[in-house]
Parts: sequence; structure tokens; C-alpha cells
Amino acid sequence: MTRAGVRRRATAWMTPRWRDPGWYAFVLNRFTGLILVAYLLAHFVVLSRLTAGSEGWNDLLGLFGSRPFLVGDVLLVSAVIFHGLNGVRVILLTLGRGTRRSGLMFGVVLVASAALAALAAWGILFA
Amino acid sequence: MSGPSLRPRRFAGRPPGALPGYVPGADIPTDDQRASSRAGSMWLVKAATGVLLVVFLGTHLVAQHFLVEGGLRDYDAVVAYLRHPVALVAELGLLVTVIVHAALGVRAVLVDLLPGERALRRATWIIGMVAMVSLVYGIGLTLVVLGG
Amino acid sequence: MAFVSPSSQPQALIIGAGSTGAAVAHDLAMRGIGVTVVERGEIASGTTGRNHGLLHSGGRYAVRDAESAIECRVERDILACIAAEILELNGGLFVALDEEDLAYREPFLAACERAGIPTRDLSAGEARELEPALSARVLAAVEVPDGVFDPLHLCLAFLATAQANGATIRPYAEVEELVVAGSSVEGAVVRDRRTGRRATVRADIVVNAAGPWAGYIAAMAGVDVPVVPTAGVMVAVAGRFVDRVINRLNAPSDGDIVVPQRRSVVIGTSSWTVDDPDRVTIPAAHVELMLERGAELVPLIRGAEGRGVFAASRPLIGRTADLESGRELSRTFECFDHSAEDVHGFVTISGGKTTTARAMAEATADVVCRHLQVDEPGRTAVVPLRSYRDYYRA
Amino acid sequence: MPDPTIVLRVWRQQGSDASNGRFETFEVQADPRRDSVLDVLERTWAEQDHTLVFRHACHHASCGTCTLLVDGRERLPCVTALHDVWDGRSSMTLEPLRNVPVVADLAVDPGVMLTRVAGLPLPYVRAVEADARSASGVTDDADVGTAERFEDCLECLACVSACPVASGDPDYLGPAVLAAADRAIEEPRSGDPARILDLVNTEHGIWQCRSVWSCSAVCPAGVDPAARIMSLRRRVWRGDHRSGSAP
Repeated sequence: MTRAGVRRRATAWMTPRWRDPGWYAFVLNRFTGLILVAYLLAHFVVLSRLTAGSEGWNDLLGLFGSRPFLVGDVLLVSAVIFHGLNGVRVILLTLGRGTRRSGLMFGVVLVASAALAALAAWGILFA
Repeated sequence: MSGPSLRPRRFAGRPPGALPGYVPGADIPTDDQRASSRAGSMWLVKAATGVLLVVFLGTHLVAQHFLVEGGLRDYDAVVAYLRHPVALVAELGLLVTVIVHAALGVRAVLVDLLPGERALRRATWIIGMVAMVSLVYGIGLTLVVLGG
Repeated sequence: MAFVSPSSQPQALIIGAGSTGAAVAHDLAMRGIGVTVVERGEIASGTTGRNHGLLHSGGRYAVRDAESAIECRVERDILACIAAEILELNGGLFVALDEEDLAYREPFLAACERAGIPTRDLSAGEARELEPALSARVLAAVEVPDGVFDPLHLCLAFLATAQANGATIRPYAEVEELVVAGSSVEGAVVRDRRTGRRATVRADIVVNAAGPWAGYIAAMAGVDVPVVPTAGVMVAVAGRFVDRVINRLNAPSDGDIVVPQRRSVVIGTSSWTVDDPDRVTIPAAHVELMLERGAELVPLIRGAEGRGVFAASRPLIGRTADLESGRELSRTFECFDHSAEDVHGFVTISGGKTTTARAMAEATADVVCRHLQVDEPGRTAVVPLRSYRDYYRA
Repeated sequence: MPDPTIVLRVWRQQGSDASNGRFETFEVQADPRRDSVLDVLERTWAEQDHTLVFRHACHHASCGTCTLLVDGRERLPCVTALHDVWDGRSSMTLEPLRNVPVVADLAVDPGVMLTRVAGLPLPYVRAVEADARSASGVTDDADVGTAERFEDCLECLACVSACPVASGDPDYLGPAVLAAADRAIEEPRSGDPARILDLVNTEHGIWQCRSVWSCSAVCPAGVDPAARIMSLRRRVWRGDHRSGSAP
């Protein structure tokens, strides 16, 4: 397969197309999924500091408790919330629920995600 | 009504299978039966782990950010938390489900990306290995923390 | 027994892949002749595609034109045997709405009986029970074995079968000129419209099945065929209001047929002659007329969402009596053997209807076979067509 | 009032090689009240450029050959009224379908996908179901039990073009084929439903769908391929192949 062929396969699915709700859902789901996988691997690496005992870990906490990292936490939690709710949407569709209103379901997922993410942000940043 | 109906009593349409020389499905590319049943199972497992993650990850995040004053836990709090049997089960459950779900998710992206079954098989193998290593690492880490 | 090598197989070039060209290809290929079909656009992109898709029982022609009626009745039954997979055989109703229509009923029934077309007399109530969307003004109806076909798929079925018998189908291949040597046509220069490349296709005989464009092709060989492109408007509206073809029980006129097609109905048609079948401007008044007259039969048509307005140019034969060379096969279609005008290896087939395309093709193939000295009988009346989907397998 | 002029941006490419492709601009008179997009395209061909290659046959949404991208969206230009897609000022872009090989300009070769559809033992003519008429507004107590009609699917491949999965994965069977498979399993004349299910229960079959629903959004015939793919998944789980009704 040519380099161009690989590039096409890698990017074709995210070419902005008709702005169907389902397409946004698909692309957001994939992006959030990949971001969360990357975070998961990073998280594993960071957790290795637990073996360094109390000292090493509590040092790290100072860093993670800082404002920028907490904002990052909010973004991650938002990604998790969207990915999860969209997963529920996909499962419902597969079970034949709401197939006539797949766009509306995406709207519900978006609104619910935003609400939950706002709640989480308040909890993490201000509570 | 008078007279016999002029309409045919059964459908005129026959499936193309009724024509000579036709083999149903001959034109549809397909993979072997084991791969087929795997594709369906993987979808199911991904959905199931997804649902479990809502529970486990929810617990994890709430415990992480909202149980302790000021959000994040210091080392002792982490150890104390893990010593609680419910927390331990939840965290180990999270470990397994998140790894399985992530591995299946990455593989699904690669199905779109990789040409041919061979490349996909190789990628699946690598993903499986990374998942296994992560799992062993996670369990090992938990034991070390609890033991220490 | 003489061994016939492929190179000695007689070759026919067919110009046009509408229903006539497709059926001729099928017939000739089945008789063992090497067939190449060239079509300027997509299959059935000319007159055939823009057909209302009415499979005639013959009822429509019974009173005025018994010969056409019998031909339709016979061909409808043959297609129901060889191409049942792509036909809706729900029947049709001839519906009387006024006293004049009612007066037409007796001669209609008698003519159908003479033509061998089975009929069933229905009261107004029975007709509306069969087709609840019919106008409440229905006075009586006659059921006949009309049907519906999809023109593209009928052509594809003919061509798929021809391909299975060795024919080559070349869409997007436009004939630029005929190859003429002395007094005989020996092939055509064809431009592949996809690539712009030209190629010469040689053949022992060239069959001009270009429908309303047949005059242009014939002119390339220096002969004249009296084809008069005669356009007719059809209007499609959303809603499958009826399952049967609905005809007005009266002499054929404008806007008196409603044909169900998928989830819509097509109302046809009108008639006017045009100069250039590529440039047909649809008169707004005809569209109005179709909707108005269609709604008389099926009131739901009024207010239904439009689903397309289109016109097809039928290749009607303008004059026949003075054409000595023409071998008149029937009043409905004509096969011109141009050897009588001292142009050899060139045959034009024109006129007719999609319902009778197979019969036209058989008559044309008889002429072609006589020229090529091929002694094979036509068997297209009894051999089932392949699935239209096989067309794409080649 | 004279007809306004519409500026068409039409994709031109010679043969199947897209690398020589480009947009060509035509200015055509159009009557937005009456013309369909296909009327305008045909007029362009007849009056301005006879080399323009595009597919068409029936002109009333029955044959499924003329499908194009009109301003990026899959449509049947024969039943797309100009006034529905044109504001009277902007140019209009016409491109060939995606995910299907282009043979030249706007024409595609539907062969690969339609051969796959042909691989399913689905008859072209089906029974008229009770709701076909009531959906048309006919109040109907009549017996339609033995009436027959053509399948809804026009085989126009709008769904395949709209599918982002099909644009990434050329092995994906595609919504048209999968929808036909679900219909074939419903259809009592199709033979062994388990065999049909085996054909689509694959990595590049029903499990490759990502629930984008664009196929259903662009389908001009209301087939709803996405819902049918979901129906196939449930058939796999249930193991009972024919009892399900249409989604």
C-alpha cells in the first residue's frame, strides 16, 4: 500500500462531511477514546511513583494539585463523560432504541455531557 | 366478484438463487468463521466493559476528587483507601475493564486503518501484549503499595 | 462437422442500449452471433429509461389498433415467463368516470375479447375495494392483466443474458462515424466518452437501434429513416396510491394513465413532435394537464409532493407507404433493411414499445441472420433472462 | 422575466484517474420553479459541452443511476428541485459519489457494490406490506395480500458514498449490501437465513458500522440502512433469523 493510501485510510473518516450529528458523535468518540488511551498509559507511568513511597508521591501531588493540572483533569473528565454517554447511545441504537431519532439522541448526549462536565468542573476547581 | 382474479396467486419474483449457475454469497468477500464470531464477541465485550466502566470509573473519580478534602489523596490516604475491600475490588475491576476496553477500542480504530488481515493480526497481537503487560504491572503495583 | 473458430463467428454491432438494442443483443447473442453493443451514455439513458414503465396487456390499444393489442398481449405473457423477477404483475384497471366512458365499455370489452385479452368486469364498489384511492366518481371498471416494469432493469436483464452468451456491452461509447466501404457498412468509429479515446469496431452487420436518434446514425450511412421524435410528458408524485395501473376507460388520450412505481405514481402522458430529442422543453401546460387528469382518476394525486417531471421522445415512424425498401413488420415498429437502398450490412429498427421490445428484436434478428446466412431460430420467447444484477458481474 | 443564470462547478476528470481532475465552471439558464438539478445538468451537456459524462435513466427516482454530490451532499438530482438546493445566487457544486470508483467526470462504476448486493438472494419484487399504502395516505382496508412491488432500495449507492467507514475501509461491505441482507433475511423466498447472516457477521461487515447514521440520512428511498445493520446485529445475538420485523 502506498503512503498516500495509508494517509487516506488514516484520515478519510474524519474529513468534515455533511455535519450529520452521527458523524460528530463518531469523530468525537474516536478522539476522546484515543486521548483517554494516551492518558491511561501516562497514568500508569505516573503511578509507578507510588513505589517510591510517601515522599515521592506527595511531591507529585503538589504538582498535580496545581491549577493547570486541575484544568487538565476537568478536560479529561469531560472526555470520559462524553465517551461514556455516547457509548450508551450506540448501545441503545444497536438495541433498536431511538433509531428514528439518532440525531436527537446525539443532542441529548451533548447536553447531558456538558451539564455533567460543568458539574465536575465545579467540583474539581471550586469545591 | 365475477370470474377468476387476473392477478397471479403467488409472487412472480424469484430469488436470483433460482437461476442456473448462481451461488448465493459468491460475490461477497468474507473472512473465516472463527474471525466472524470474534468480531461479534469483541463488539459485545467492548459494550459490556463500557457499561462496567461507568460504574468502576465513576467510583474511581468520585473517590479521587470528592471523598477527600482538597481533592487529591496523599500517599497514606491512597494506601488506606486501597485497604478497604470494596475499594480494592473496584480499583482492580477498573484496571481490568479499562485495559480490555482500551485494547478493543484501539484495535477497532486499526481495523479501519490497516490494509489486510495479516497486518491486523499482527497489530492485534501487539495490542494484546501491551494489555497483558499493563494488567500485570497494575496488579503488581497494587500489591507493592498494599505490602509497603 | 465444421469447426467454427471464434474469428469466423459473424459479428454484429448494435448502436444503442435502450430496450430495443438490449433485446436485439440478447437475441443475436443467443443465436451464436458475436455481439458488441455501443451506447452513448448509461444503459437506458434515452427514451427507454424515461418510460412510465407500463407493461401493456394490450387493453390500451384494443379498440383502435387490434394488431398492437395482440402483440402487447403476447409479449406481456412472454415477459411474465422469461423476466418475472423484474415485473410487478398486479394487473390494471380501466376506469369509467362518466357516461361517455361507460359507453366505451361495451366496444372495449368486445375488442379485448377479439384480441384475446382477459378481462374482468367490476362494479364501482368492487373497483374501489381493490383500489381504495380511486375516485369516488368511479362508475365501473374493467380489470386487465397490465403490469409494471422498471425500464433500466429490464434492459440490464437483456444485456446480462447477452453478456452470458458472449456479448460485449460498451456504455459511454458514442458513434462518431460509420465505417463505409463501397456500398457496405463495415463498422463504426466509436469514441469512449470516459477517456476520449477513439476505436474502430468492425462488424459484418451494424444494427441501428438508436431510437429517436436513429435518423442521425442512418444519415452517417447516407440513408434516410423517417423517425419523428415525439415527446411525451410524465409526472411523478410521491405516494404509492395504487398497486394496479389505472387507465381511463376511453380512447387513449393525454394524462389518462397512472402507473405505480416504487413509492410513487407516474402520470402519463402527452404527445408533441420535437426537432432534437436532446433538447426537449417541457410545456408547463402539459404538467398541469397530467396532474389535473391524473387527479380525476386518483384524487390523492392533487396535493401530493412532486417527484419529478420528465419527457421521453418516442421514435415514431413518420411515413411508411412510400418506403419501398422498408420491410414492414408491423404497424407498431419497423425494421428497415437498407440493402434495398444499396447500403449493405446496415439495418435500422425503430418504433415500438418497451413491452414489445423482444418481438421487435426477434424480427430484427431474423433480418440480420438472413444477411449473415446464420440459420438459427430465435429462442428468446422461451429462455428465461438472467438476473439484471448479473450485468455487473461481467 | 428571463430565467436566471446558475453557475455550476462540475467535477471533470478524464477516465478513472482522479489526479487529472478539476472543477469546470458552466453558466446555465435555469428556472428554479420547475427545473430539477438533473434538468440543469442535461441542459449543460446539450447546449455547452457534449463531452460531459454523467449517468441518468429514469428521471423519477426509480433507477438509481444519477446519484451525485450536490454541494457535498448525496442526492438524486432527478428529484432534487433546484429551488430546494439553490438560493438563486451562489454557485452549485456537482461531484461524483465518494467511495465508488469514478469512470469519468460525474459517472461512477457501481459494479463492485452492486455485485455484492447481487451476492444476496434477495428478490427484486416483494409483497406489498400493509403500511406502504397507509404511508401514502390511502385509508385502506383492502386486501393487499397478494399485490407485489419492487424493493425500496434503488441501488443508487448514496448510502455508500455518505459512509465515513466506507471511505476508510475499502473492504467494508457497506450500508447498501447490509441493508439488502437484512431484507433478504426477512424475505421468505431467500433461502437459508443463517447462510445470509454468515455473510455479513464479519469484521468488515455488520461490526464495522460506527453508528454514524449518514447512510439513513441520505437514502432517497427511506430504506434506513443503519437501522437495518443494527437489526442484523440483534439477529446474530438472537440466533433466530426470520422472526424479526422491519426496524
